[in-house]
Amino acid sequence: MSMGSDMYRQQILDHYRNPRNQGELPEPTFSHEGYNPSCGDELEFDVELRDDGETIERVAFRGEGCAISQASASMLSEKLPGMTLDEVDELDRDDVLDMLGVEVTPMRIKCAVLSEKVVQDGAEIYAGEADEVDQTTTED
Amino acid sequence: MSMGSDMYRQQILDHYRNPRNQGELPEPTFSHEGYNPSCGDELEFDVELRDDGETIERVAFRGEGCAISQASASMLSEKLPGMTLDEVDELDRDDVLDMLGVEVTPMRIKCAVLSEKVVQDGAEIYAGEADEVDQTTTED
Amino acid sequence: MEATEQAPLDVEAIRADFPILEREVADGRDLVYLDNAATSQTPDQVVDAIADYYRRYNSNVHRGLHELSQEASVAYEDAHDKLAEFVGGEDREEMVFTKNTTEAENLVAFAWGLNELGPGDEVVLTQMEHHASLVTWQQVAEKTGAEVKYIPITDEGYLDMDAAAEMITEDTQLVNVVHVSNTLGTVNPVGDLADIAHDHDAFIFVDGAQAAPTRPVDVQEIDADFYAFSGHKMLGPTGIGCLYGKRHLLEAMEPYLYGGMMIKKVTYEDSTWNDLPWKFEAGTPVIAQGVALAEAVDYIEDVGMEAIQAHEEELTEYAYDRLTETGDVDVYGPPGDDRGAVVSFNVDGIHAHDLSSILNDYGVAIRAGDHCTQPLHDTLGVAASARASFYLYNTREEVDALVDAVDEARDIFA
Amino acid sequence: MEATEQAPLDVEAIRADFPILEREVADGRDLVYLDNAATSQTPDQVVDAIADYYRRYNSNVHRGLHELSQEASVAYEDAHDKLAEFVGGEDREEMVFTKNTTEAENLVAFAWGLNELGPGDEVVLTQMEHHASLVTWQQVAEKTGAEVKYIPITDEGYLDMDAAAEMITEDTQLVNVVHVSNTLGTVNPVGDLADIAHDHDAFIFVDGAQAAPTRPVDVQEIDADFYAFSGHKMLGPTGIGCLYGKRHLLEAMEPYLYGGMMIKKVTYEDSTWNDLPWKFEAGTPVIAQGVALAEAVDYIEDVGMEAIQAHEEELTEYAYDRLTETGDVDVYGPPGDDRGAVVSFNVDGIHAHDLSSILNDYGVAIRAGDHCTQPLHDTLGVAASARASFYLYNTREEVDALVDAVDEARDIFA
Ligand SMILES: Cc1ncc(COP(=O)(O)O)c(C=O)c1O
Ligand SMILES: Cc1ncc(COP(=O)(O)O)c(C=O)c1O
Repeated sequence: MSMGSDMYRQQILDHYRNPRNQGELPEPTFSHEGYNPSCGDELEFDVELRDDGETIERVAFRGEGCAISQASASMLSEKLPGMTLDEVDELDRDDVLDMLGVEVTPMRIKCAVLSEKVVQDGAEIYAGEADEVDQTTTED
Repeated sequence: MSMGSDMYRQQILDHYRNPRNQGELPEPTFSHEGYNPSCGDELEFDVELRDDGETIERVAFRGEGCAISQASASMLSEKLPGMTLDEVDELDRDDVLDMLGVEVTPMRIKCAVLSEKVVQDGAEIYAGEADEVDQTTTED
Repeated sequence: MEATEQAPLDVEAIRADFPILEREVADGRDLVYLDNAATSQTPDQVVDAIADYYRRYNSNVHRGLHELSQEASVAYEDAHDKLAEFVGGEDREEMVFTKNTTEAENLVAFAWGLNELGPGDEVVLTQMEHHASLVTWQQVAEKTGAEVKYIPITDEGYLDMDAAAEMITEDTQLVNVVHVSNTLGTVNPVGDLADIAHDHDAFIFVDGAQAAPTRPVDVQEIDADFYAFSGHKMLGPTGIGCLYGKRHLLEAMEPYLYGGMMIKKVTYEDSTWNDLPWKFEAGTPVIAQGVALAEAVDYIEDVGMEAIQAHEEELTEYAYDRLTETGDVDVYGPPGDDRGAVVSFNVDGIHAHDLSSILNDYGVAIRAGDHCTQPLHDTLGVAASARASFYLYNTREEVDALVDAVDEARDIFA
Repeated sequence: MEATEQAPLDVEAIRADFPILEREVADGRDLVYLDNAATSQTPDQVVDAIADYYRRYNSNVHRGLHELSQEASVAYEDAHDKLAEFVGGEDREEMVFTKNTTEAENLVAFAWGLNELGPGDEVVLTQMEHHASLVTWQQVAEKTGAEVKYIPITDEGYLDMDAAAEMITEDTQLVNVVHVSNTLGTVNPVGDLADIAHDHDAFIFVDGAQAAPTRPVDVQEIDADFYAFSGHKMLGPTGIGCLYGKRHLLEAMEPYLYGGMMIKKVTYEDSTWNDLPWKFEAGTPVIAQGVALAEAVDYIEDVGMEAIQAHEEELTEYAYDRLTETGDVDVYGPPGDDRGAVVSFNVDGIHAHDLSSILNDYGVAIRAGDHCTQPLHDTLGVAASARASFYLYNTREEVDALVDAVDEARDIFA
């Protein structure tokens, strides 16, 4: 089992303390929020698409929670602009863990992937491929 | 632990096959019935008191069930006439087991004591010392 | 011994895993344990799994963020997957752990029945239902104004399927049927009943307490909406039962008990519910029991369920034949070659409880009573019966011991 | 060490009974288990009692007439007596075994609450109730039209007893109060609350999940109508909880779940109920768990409950003092010398879950989250807290390990 302290590398702590793209977008194409019951983490993402209706122009997020969930949201917010919704859809757990660059202990995976799930669910709801849900949750 | 087969001595089997005082009394002073859920044994006793309102003149019983419960009822029906209700009240488990004259295994004690409990409860209800209950039961 | 496709069980090797079978009872008699329909014995592997849990990774689940909690959580969740798979369910989301089969019945009765049933609705049971379902639906019907009907049995102890086809109507909301009767041994055509129920938009709840331990079960093949069974009857521990439910039904259902673990968000005003299956598991769950039951499934699968079934069928038929050699024994239910591994009977002139007391003296443990099917016994016209039931570790010699002990009882009561 | 009347615990000898405490976690660290309020560890004596049950006398209870069944029945019934006595109840008839504390709450909520509550009735809880009672009574209120009120807490984490005296009125049907808060550590004046409740003809349900394992409890002295606790928090197994109830209340109550064992007579039309406590235990009960829990009580009584309490109070005060040495830790609840053995806290700038991950690396197992008191955490103004909780086998050195690990976390997040 990997050491939990390894999760708290400088990069993570930096994103936690100084989150990038924190705030709201004035005219988001869609917004979606999510909740991780196991840590009580909350995240809300605003996404603005380009005119092609496909490609992400900008994102912003607001949130509260543990360092892993908040740093993951911040790092993801830097990675999303320029990606298409299809590409977002293809992101998986490993991409997120690669992005974080640390070994996440099994107990904390849900914190790490919350941001990805929120954006994916928001995109699916926007595209009409999923039913409207108020909130994405990771299972407790 | 005593041997269960020891329970089935000739005397018990004789009372089981030829129950004494089986039937109904024409004018019972009181009647009461009981049930033993663990074997499904059922017994109903009629009791006729002498004019002193104290002493048992005659009893009769009807019942269905295992050999132990039915033999116990039959033997008790021979023992009761002449006893006062106070004496009946003082009967306890040991008296019944003495009367049976065999070692009753713990699993079958409820069968053995059902007859005694039925008569005691009937007497108490008659004397107004206990609430009216339809049926005496040994705990399952 | 004839060549069979199915390799026969190595019963001697199996018995070595069950130290209790070496026990002496009744002042020195070898135990002959034939009360398996009440509860099965527990192999060392399962007992060791319990001990290992407490000695190595006992912890509350889902709640801590420490390593013990992680290990316990993974083991407990995996146990759900294993038990779901064991009866052909998809995954843990279709598998709720309860206390026993009885609680599984009550879960659906409370979470679905009390909320959905009303006057004009009907719940169709069978005359051979166990009290677990019979009393439960009877009381839910009483509370909701719904009506309970019972599919009758034939003289041979089969369900009267013509009657079933008539009794299940548009008014039927649920059919609850025992898969294998714990009294008659009847193996009911649950797939056919599911079809009839579904034709009338009714759900079917299959009580698998006697079936899941003794034969391969596939809820998808049956098309069961709910399927319940107990750990303690399939080499597992007491204190755990299983409720399989189709995902969309469980999702649509209200919760059952309230408390921690089954919630998502709680305020002083209101609460929202957790995902499946946790929505139905309130409070600290049956962690050690889940782990142990998964181990019991491993044991059964190592031995092979088909081999277990074949072994039981052979013993059951043998017991049926031997018990009916003399003319004074009534065996209830279908013929010996078409039943589950239970044989309920009465010997002329001997009350079942007297019989079982005498049998106990010869080391033979059977059950006597109504086997939690009182109304069925009324239908059979008897207050009680004796029941011998077999499992993978039983032998033909044990059947002989049963028959010999019945002979002794005959002698005593002659 | 000062001379005390109470002989101190021989913690080293006690630890030898708990092999899990020798475990290493996180790549070679000694386990420091401080998550006892979630679940306690299980001594060898209890594990052995479980193994002995399965290896020697496993059987269904009340049902067979054979020797195994007799032995299991006696052991299971005696366990009820022992647990009744453990909290000052009279005998088995006042002691129902459930799955956990949560089910005990639901039992009373279903069997009494759903049947007796209606519009205009009030159930008074406290702001520090566990989800087990809070969610349960909230939902029962919603179903019945009754109203739930919460006795507020003071800044120090005590119950506001003036508010309690005002909130409990003639409309109050039940007061449900946690004896020792699993988050704040507050030891509530349950006897006083019982008096207030009874003055208004209301019942009182005391949630003793944290109290029964850690201090002498006497339900008659408290005059509690109901008192609930969990086996897994007091050295016992998972899968068993206890509900003490006053005999006349349990007698008057409707049953809870339906099925075998809880009935007396059953027909296709109707059923009657068994005597206490079996009326509330439907289906095959938690037999092995009952036997094991009785063994846990023996263990606790051998060590001595007063000694356990004294040991815990000492550790708790020490932990409180050490954690608050630096100025950056908020501890919730009363002062360190007036609380149960739980210390919930937050360190400035470190989320409780990050803290617990780091602590885990140092072998220290604590819980982080809302501890099933989400609304209380809202009241405290935090989403989560870290919680260390102690039991008889913990040591001052383990408290030091906790404090050192918190320091490491500070360094990382500095
Ligand atoms: C105060 C309190 N009440 C109730 C419970 C619920 O106990 P269980 O999860 O065993 O049902 C707990 C423990 O989680 C508790 O600490
Ligand atoms: C057919 C059947 N259904 C239900 C049950 C109830 O099982 P449990 O007592 O484990 O709840 C049993 C066993 O007693 C059974 O044989």
